[in-house]
Amino acid sequence: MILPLLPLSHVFLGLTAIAWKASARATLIAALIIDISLLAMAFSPAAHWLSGLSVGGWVDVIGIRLTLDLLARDFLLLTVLLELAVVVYIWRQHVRPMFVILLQFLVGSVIALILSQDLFNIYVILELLTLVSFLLVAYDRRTFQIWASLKYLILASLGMSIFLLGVAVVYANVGSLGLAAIGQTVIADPHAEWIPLAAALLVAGVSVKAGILTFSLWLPDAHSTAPAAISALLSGLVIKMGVVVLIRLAAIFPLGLVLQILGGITGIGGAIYAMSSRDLKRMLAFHTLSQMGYLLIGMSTATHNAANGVLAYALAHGSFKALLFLAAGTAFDAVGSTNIAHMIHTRHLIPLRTRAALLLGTLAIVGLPPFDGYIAKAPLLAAAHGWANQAILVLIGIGTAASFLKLLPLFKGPYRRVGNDPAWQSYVILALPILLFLPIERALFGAAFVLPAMNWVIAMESLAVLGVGWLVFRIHRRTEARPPEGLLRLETATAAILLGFAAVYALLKFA
Amino acid sequence: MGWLNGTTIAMILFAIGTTALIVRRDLVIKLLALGLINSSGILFLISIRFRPQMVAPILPVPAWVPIADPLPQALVLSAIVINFAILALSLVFVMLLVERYHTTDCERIEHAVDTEKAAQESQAPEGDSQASDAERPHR
Amino acid sequence: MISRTVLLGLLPIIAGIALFQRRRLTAVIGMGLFSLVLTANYLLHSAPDVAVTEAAIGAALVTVIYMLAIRRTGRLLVVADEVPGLLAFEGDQPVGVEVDILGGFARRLGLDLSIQIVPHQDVETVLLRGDADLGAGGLSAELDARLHRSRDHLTTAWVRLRPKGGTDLDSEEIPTAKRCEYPGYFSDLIEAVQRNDPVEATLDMARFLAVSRNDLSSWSVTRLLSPRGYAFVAAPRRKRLRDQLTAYIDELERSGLLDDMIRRHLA
Amino acid sequence: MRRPVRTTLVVALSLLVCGIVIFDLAVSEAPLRPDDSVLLATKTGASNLVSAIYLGARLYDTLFEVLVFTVAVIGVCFYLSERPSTARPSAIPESHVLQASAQILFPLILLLGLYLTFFGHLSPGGGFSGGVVAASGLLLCVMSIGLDTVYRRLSGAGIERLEWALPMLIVAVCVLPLAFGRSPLSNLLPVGRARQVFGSPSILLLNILIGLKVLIGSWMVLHAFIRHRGEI
Repeated sequence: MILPLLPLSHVFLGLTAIAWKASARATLIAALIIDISLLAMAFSPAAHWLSGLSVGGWVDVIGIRLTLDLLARDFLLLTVLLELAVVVYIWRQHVRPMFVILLQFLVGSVIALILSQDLFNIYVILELLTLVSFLLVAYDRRTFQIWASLKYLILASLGMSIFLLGVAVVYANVGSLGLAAIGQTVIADPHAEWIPLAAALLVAGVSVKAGILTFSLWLPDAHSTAPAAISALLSGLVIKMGVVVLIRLAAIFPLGLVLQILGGITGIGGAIYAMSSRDLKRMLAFHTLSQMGYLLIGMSTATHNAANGVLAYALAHGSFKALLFLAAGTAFDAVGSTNIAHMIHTRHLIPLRTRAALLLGTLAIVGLPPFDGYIAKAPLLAAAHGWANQAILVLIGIGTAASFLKLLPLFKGPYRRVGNDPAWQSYVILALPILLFLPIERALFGAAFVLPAMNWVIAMESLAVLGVGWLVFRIHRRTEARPPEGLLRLETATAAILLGFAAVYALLKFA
Repeated sequence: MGWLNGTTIAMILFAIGTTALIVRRDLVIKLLALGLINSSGILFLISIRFRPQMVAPILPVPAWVPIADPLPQALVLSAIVINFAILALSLVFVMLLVERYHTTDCERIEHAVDTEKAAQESQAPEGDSQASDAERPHR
Repeated sequence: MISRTVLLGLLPIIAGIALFQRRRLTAVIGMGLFSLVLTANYLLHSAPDVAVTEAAIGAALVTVIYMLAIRRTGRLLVVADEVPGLLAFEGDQPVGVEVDILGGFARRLGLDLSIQIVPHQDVETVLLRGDADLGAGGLSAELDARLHRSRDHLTTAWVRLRPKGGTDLDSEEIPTAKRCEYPGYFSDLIEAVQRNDPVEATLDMARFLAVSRNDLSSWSVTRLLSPRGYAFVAAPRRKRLRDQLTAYIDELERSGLLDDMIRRHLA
Repeated sequence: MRRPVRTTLVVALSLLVCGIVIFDLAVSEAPLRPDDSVLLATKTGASNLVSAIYLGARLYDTLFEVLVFTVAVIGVCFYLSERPSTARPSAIPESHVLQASAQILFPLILLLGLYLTFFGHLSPGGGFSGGVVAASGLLLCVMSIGLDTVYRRLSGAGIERLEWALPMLIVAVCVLPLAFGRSPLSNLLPVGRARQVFGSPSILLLNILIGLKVLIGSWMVLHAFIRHRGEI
């Protein structure tokens, strides 16, 4: 019954802050108090009391339904974690109240989205999310931020109108917008004529927001140019919102093959671009794409463990990617550039804790066994059936390892104390899940879920992938081959969305 | 003329909009095209379950007269406002870009942004001066 | 039924025409008209609420905001390199003979004059790309055949500047110089000469005068034959613009204003 | 790639997408469910079913839509405010004909906006369109008496704070039923007689709040654009 209050409280806080010009810190403290109570509510034993009829008790066909399921809890945890880390990160910085207000709107709409069970509600919230992140990307008003941000808005808006077409097709055939009702209709007649078109429109529309190639060619620019705290939120959290919608859609429509193919393209394409990028933030942004590949492959495998693996990996990726972006931001402040060669050259100027954070994030993202990247990847590897899925996962792993090995010289000496590290507490917050992922997963998904991570075959496989990644890195270092950057231009990205839609449709219709 | 219904026209509008969005280089025209695409989605939603004999969903309506479905109409009201919000914000950003580059030509802006970024990467990172080469060619 | 069909059929026609207009203002007004027709369509689809909202927001507010944001007048976009006396910036203000001519010409056409500085060598490419309307800045050579050259407004000659001690060219080769040649922006050349870098350049008179304010003792200076005229160049498919400009220069000459301008800036 | 080739490809791609949707569009012939709508009308007391859904059953959507609008206003003001404006003495060129007609039209348009807002639950209209229409009335007012005069009367921290406080109030009105033991986003006030102005007080209240909010918001957006006029 009181589920709508969860997002509305953040929204209300944001509006209060802007109307009464509250100071940034007061707003942040209030936001944290709200977050803690949200978490307590969501994970309390009485949580089932929260979900109920549609919002406001209106007629079920027309009204909007919200639920607090496992997926919502998982992402709620991620949201609160990232918000906490970002709040700590910007605590000492001089931020304008506007930043904090937009942050509240962002968190509010994220929470609303993970609860929502209604297609049109999802559309509205995704648009709100687009607008808020659009404003946040260009927060520093540098021209390349403004351009990246505008490109993002144009492409996302095109995607959302494709999504709206999909909503229309669904509504015309189901007569309701609730996901449950749509699911029932699809189960009743899985070969109905409208399903491929509706599914293709919805998937293509939401893929633009979800960081999936070839739909999300705006992502590298937007995520690499935004201020560090924003990049962390966008890559760790906002991009996952598209994934949330995709998970919900995959539960309704038969999307297995499409997700597998998109996952392959996204994962491998992102890794190839990441391998040849020389800027740390840009590489991280491309890796956001490549890690989406894991999630998509997981989604395409319709087993219980794979589904949980997707949730676990989303949580893990959120934590280490945010850690990497925040540390990259501090490193930029210290040495004035995120060019990897330059960073390595001036590594003695980067504060020690920041370097430690970068190291931890690197170890987690390449999937070294005790860290959360590995623990979350293990169930996906175990659940992936068929050589194609296995091959894609292994290739993404190799690409990730090959590109992050570039950072290794950064961690060599000299280790001198330089400057102070203003935001090290935020690293600690994000390091907690990276180091303590096993108990968290156990608590969320049950004991059976963590078994693959204990399997020594999978552990060996991960190590082997790392080894091959090292080889690829050595070979690739000598070549000057770089994938074309022209793909990321506005016109090409627009055409890629349309082409992607046609391809998804063909797959759903004829395969 | 059965084929000339709202959904067909909406999709033709969509095609015109995407063509203009890709082909035209002027950012203002790109935004107009984006608005057209969004409008086409709205027209699609309104007309998809519309039958010619339906009347507006405002009571009282005699029981034997079919009512146009009110739900899509309610949804569309939100969509129109959202489109307005997108337009206003993107126009502001275009204004910021024009102030900097004195052009609305998309290719020129992309070129200028690229050179600016390259200049920033190559310059010694100590000097955090924002002045760059892109400022120069335009007065 | 028929009215609905007609109004629906009108939509793509208006949108197609509006979005492929050259002028932005026409496109904006066209899309405003499109919104009005769309409103009528919503009414005929029994959606009066949507019609009211679309009329208020889509047709009125959006159009008003576009109209407020975009410039009412069009722009006459000129690309040129700086030539002291003809076209150069003093602070933020462009001054020179060509600026005066172009400024008056733009006022006559009701356009804002907008000058963009590019290296002399790039003027031709920019014009051929269609990124500007006119080229200026001491153009005296024959350019690409697709460009339209206006009448001359001033005669000039070419001067060749070479570091002393370099290989001397035969005088036979001199007339093959097709145009002014120097590296990059003209301001870069001036700086190079001031630094005494050994640069080679082929210059027109106005540029040479600007350069010769510096010490030229370490250069050999050759005057090339065949006096030429300075002219403006219009982009491909802007032949009419060229004709208008030629007529305007004729008029200036007849009224004696052209001589005044030249005396003011080049005396 | 050469330009004509590229254009042809783009046109073909657009036509492909458009063709896919046109030729594969299937719509079920299942009848609509008017019973739900009628039930809704009695539950909210609004005879305009669109309003009943917009501010009743799907109020949650509308709330986020109001938020989208608020974010747009925040964004426009935030990004335009810190820049030097094109200082012109009179923002909009006025001719006498325009001035005279604006003076006559202004009250009419304001009246139309009020009507749309107050009768939104009975006839087409509602808070959003009412607010925007009233704001365009204000624009006419700017044309007739000049920006400065209008701005002097309609500016200051009070107006701006109202713009941010109104969505708070709207959220509060939506959540308030919780205080009476009902679920949030349900009807706050009891339903009255059908087809009366006060027949559905909750929707009327929401319409008025939204109308006021949109009026102020659109005015702020318009004002920002007038000050930075003609920059593109």
